[in-house]
Amino acid sequence: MTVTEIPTRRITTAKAMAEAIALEMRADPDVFVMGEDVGPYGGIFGSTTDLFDEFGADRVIDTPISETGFIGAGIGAAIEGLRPVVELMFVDFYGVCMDQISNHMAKIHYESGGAVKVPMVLMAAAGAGYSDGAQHSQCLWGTFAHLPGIKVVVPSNPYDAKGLMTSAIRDDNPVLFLFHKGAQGLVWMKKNPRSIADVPEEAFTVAIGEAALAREGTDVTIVTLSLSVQHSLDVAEQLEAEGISVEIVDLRSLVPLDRDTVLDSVAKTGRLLVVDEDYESFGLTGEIAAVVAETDPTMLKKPLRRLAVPDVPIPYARTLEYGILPTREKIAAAVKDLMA
Amino acid sequence: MTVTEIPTRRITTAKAMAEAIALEMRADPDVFVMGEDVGPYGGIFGSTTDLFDEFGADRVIDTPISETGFIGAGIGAAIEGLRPVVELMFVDFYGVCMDQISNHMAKIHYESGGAVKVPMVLMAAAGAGYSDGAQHSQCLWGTFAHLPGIKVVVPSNPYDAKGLMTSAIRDDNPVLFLFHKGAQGLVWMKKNPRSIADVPEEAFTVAIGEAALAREGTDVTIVTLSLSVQHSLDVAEQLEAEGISVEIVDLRSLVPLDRDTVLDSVAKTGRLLVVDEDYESFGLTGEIAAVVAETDPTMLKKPLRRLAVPDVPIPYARTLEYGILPTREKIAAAVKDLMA
Amino acid sequence: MAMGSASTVPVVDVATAGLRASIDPAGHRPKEENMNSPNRLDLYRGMVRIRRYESRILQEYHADKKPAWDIGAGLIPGEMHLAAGQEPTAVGVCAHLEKGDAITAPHRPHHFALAHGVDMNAMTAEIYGRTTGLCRGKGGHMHLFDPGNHFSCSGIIAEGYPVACGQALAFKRRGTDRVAVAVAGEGAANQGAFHESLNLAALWNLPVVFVIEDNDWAISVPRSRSTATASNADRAAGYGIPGVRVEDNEVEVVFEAAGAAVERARSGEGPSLIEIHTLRLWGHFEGDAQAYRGADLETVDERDPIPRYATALLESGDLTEDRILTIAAEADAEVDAAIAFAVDSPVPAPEDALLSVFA
Amino acid sequence: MAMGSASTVPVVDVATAGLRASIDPAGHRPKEENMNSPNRLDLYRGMVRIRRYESRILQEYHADKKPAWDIGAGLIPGEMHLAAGQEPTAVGVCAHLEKGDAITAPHRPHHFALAHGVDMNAMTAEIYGRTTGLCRGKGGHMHLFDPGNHFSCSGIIAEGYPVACGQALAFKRRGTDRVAVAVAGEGAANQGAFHESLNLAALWNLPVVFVIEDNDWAISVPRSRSTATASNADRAAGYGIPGVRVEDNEVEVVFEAAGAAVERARSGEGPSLIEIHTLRLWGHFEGDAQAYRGADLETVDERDPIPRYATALLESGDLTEDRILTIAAEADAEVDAAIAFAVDSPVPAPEDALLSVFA
Ligand SMILES: Cc1ncc(C[n+]2csc(CCOP(=O)(O)OP(=O)(O)O)c2C)c(N)n1
Ligand SMILES: Cc1ncc(C[n+]2csc(CCOP(=O)(O)OP(=O)(O)O)c2C)c(N)n1
Ligand SMILES: [Mg+2]
Ligand SMILES: [Mg+2]
Repeated sequence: MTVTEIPTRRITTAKAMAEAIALEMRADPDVFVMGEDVGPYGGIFGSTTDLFDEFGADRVIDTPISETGFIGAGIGAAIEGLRPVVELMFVDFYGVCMDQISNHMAKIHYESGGAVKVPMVLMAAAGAGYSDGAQHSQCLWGTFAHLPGIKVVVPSNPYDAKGLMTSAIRDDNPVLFLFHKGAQGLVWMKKNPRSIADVPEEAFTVAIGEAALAREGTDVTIVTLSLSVQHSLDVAEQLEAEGISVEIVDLRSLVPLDRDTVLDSVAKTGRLLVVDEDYESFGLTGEIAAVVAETDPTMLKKPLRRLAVPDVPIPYARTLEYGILPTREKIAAAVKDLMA
Repeated sequence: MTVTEIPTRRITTAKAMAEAIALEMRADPDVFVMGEDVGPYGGIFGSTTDLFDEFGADRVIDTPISETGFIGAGIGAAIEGLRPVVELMFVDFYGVCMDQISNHMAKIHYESGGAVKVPMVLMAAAGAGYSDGAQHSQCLWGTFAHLPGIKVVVPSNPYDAKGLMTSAIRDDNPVLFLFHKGAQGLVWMKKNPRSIADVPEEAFTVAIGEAALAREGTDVTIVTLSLSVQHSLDVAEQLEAEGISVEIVDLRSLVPLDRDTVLDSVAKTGRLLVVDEDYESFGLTGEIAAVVAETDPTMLKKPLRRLAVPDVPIPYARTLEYGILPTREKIAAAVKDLMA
Repeated sequence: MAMGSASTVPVVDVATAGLRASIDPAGHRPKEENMNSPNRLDLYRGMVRIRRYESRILQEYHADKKPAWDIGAGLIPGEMHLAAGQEPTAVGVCAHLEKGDAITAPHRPHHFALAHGVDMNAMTAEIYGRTTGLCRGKGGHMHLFDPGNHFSCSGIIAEGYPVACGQALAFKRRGTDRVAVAVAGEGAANQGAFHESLNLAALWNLPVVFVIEDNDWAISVPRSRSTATASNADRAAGYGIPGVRVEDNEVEVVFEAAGAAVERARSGEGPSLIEIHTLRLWGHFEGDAQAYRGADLETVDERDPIPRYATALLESGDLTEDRILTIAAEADAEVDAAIAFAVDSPVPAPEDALLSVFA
Repeated sequence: MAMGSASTVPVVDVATAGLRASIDPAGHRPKEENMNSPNRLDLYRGMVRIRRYESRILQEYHADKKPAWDIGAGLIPGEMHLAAGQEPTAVGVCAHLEKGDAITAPHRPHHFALAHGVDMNAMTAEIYGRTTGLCRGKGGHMHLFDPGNHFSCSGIIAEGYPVACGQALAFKRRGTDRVAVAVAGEGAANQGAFHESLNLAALWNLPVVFVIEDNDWAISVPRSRSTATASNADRAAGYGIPGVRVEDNEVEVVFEAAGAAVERARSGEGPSLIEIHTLRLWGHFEGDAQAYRGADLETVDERDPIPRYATALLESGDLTEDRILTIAAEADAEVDAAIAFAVDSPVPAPEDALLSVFA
């Protein structure tokens, strides 16, 4: 996936996000950042690292804990032609500001019959795995993807994070950029080596709405996204030794959804496992099932498998939490089941 | 569906809801009602008609327009053992209070390891069809059904409305009771005669989590809920004349979801149409697809069909709105497609 | 009403107020004039124009919903929140605004839209759900968007407040002296967004004027059962910004209070709050029987601000009986034309519903 | 700090305060005693108990996260917000509470939990994620639920405020004289839920005491960049309720202010707001390097309220050096036992995660 002619260095996903924002801020004075602790702190999960030093308090703005207030202010600024990048610290906090997100950010363009644009990025941390409990560990991308009017992107690695952030800032639509804390490459959190990778120094884009074939294979398709891509890649390497060839579709975007890449892969393998760290029911796993079942259910040699959080809030204790997360072990077991 | 030994009369869905609440209030002093305009006004969509006159301002409480405040207060009261019935006037307003709903009402029982109960009903009006625009016409049941910890019920007729409301009030869990404005039987809104029906006078329950076979048939299964059940029944009657036998599953509850009734019907007919007035992607239609595809995709003689709002906000003008709603015409066309 | 006493604002000396011609159809005037004495004829004309508009919409809205009243039927379907009685608020505030200033209005938006220069034809066509509408029929009466006039509204209580803060932030960042006006009802002042917006605007010294239209009611809930203070001006102090309550539903009093607030915002001194005690002449929405309203309803007509202002202007010599008729006729002609434009405009094709989800 | 001046509260005359024994482990005392002069030794003991607890959790939390610090590793995983420095708030307020009164605490809850009588063993086991924990390991440090003590907390800013209103509503409906205390930080006072709750409680005359712990910081954001007023007591006026700002982080001053507020609530006179200017002795959460804190950090130790109180009590003769040691030793013993209880308790089985979604 890396563009080899361009100078790259190994950086974390967090750094890749911050770098994309910095490049766009240099190029366009209308881009600015708002959110809690995005200033000197650099974002609780590193998404705005060093931006304050370069751009100052006027373009990297710490806000009060007033998410309705400052997300609404982002919308108002976007309406007037600025390009705000607004951080909601944890996606779990959506509930205090969901009206601005779903009734305003998402709908103004449509309601205005196309007359008003809302070119805004809303970024938020997602995901579990470090015992942060039921209110700080959710993914919730299914919730947002259900609501028309918001593009939703969820990178799994530093390259895509930079490319998708650049695309998001340049997009004339509201884009929700969800990043998994466990894939940020933070020094203070357990991480997969895949959270640090080669990324070009200069600006580049990854198209919103295009899935990536993270790995080619012939026996089983795993459709997934975010940190679960990293786990799935690990599992695929391990299962290769056992003679199972796994293909991995990294969705990267949920809205728009790249149905073709999913369908092509399932048509090839005939076996589908959807891995999702969001809640199982009424979410991503169902949507992927529908894409297949409304196209051609006979593509499936076996019933598809869903591996997601089994409709329970995220529990605190490590044993409980890993009891419900889509771990490598569970992914491997599900793939083997599909091959049985 | 009516219990014939018991005296019944024909009443509207709205009246059935209010009656269920009144009966529970008479039986249990801990039941009380809160919300905007639930008092003398009787609820904008009639769900609390006459309650104020009988029970007074102390048990039927008009609130300020502070949904986070009063839904949170409902939760606090429920924690202390009261049984509040709280109205959110339109489900579209969830965004101003979603934190209380999804991070508190839904999670407290689980987070507390079962130590704390939240016996509360949250009722809200849903649905489109009368040009109320993008912020007052949504269904959004898929949004809530995605989040663990809330039971979600959505009646399609007066009998179920009364029975489900009674069950909801008696349930020790938070229950979200969504009612379609167009199925309330209001005098000031166009209605299907099915919104007025025989209902027993006394208290009775409809079990939460049990779908109803609203109509038996052999050719095609329509899985649906709420106002779309009424449309589907009309279509089924019409198509019977054309020799197509339609079976209709009225889900009634989304959480818990009655998978068996869905699967039994699809196993019988082999043809599945899911009709939903909520947004198409990442919602109910996907979930039903997954239930089938993870059980046995070979049940489907043809690819399943989804008929839902095609991922656009609800537009205002009548032509536009009916352009995206699941009307009788579109249901009939989809059934015929499945039979072709 | 709850505890406390309302702030009072001195009524301007009407005798010294001169007459000047307006410079654009909305009544916007050059900045240097705005803050001074009002153009009384313009104020009167602006109110009459709104009232004729609302009255006519009222009539058209109900006209084809007979005999069985159906909210979704007729040429104008859906909820309809009319602002009759609240004209002094919109006209008094907007007289200080210039083209380029922003307004976010709530579910009851027509008076502010008209007073701020939103095109009556395009607005009416939107209310009729036509392709020539401001939003090509997608928005409707609660969702009027006119980016040229920086006008928008939202049907969600108080949620226009944060958006106005953002517009003000943009104006400030760009170094302009534009001002954003955020409008909501007294019921809305108990919504969280109100609080967050006032704090944000105060903290960042944004050029916002927060307007609360206190019409005593939030649908069926009287202010005394929604609000723990008699004046939201008291709340402004909690954010260190000026707050004023205008007790009289008189356009010149509103004009005076708004002038100070707009001037403050425009000159970079930051936000203010104005609560105006106004009057909901009709139901919350059309179809509202107002049974809950009791005795309050009996005196409603007496409190109508427009005849009262006419009487005052007749007495002061600023207006003549003839002029009253001309002004009404001019307004009616404009409204007639707008309705005709709407009715004659095409209805959108169903498949257009799929357009404009994304830019 | 922004504009305005803070309210002051007279310091109680420490010389006249007597010593009394506490009647339950949490230090709750019979109502008739609560509102009078404080039991100074109890106050001191309560603060030391909390401090020893937080210090020990600090130590245990970091102990097994070496050499590579990993937030999810070790016997205590996850975020950890400790309340060292804020003991006067919890102890001063809870000294007035009785068993049956409710508290909703925020993400930083230990001091209020301990001061309100939550069992230290069960609480510690919860923090360790054990089956013997308050929530059987499902909740964790930000989600401690103890229905017996009507204690709960939430990790979402300010969202405990509405829940406390509901508990107060239940107390009132049932005709009891129970009181609900809602606690949040100064950062939280800019969240919409704060505003809605104050209005609701004032409107319905609910027995709530709203407590704001102003520790100058909301993670890295100083109060001056979050709050447009120097005192949230100013905001109370916007709801017609008493608001007081306690400028000193001294337990007896807090005790005095809280006494009036609790008494008011208990006697049916309605809610009040108390903002206490307290001190965040450590980082926002463990692992916070506090680089943003600058000079403020240098004087932190001098401002520690516990040694200061000890000195005062030594001077007044209420405390001796010996007693200081005994009190610390008693606290340590209790904490040791709680940690041992937690560590010795079983870890939940993974499949138990599926239990308790519904009752
Ligand atoms: C968040 C939210 N809650 C409730 C409503 C329903 N609603 C629409 S208008 C209204 C009353 C508004 O009262 P007020 O703010 O005083 O404005 P007025 O209608 O009197 O102009 C209510 C409750 C809404 N639109 N949004
Ligand atoms: C709605 C919401 N927004 C943001 C956060 C993240 N957050 C947790 S604690 C905190 C700072 C809280 O500051 P304050 O209220 O002053 O309490 P303190 O931590 O100082 O005790 C923030 C922003 C949250 N938990 N909930
Ligand atoms: Mg009002
Ligand atoms: Mg703080």
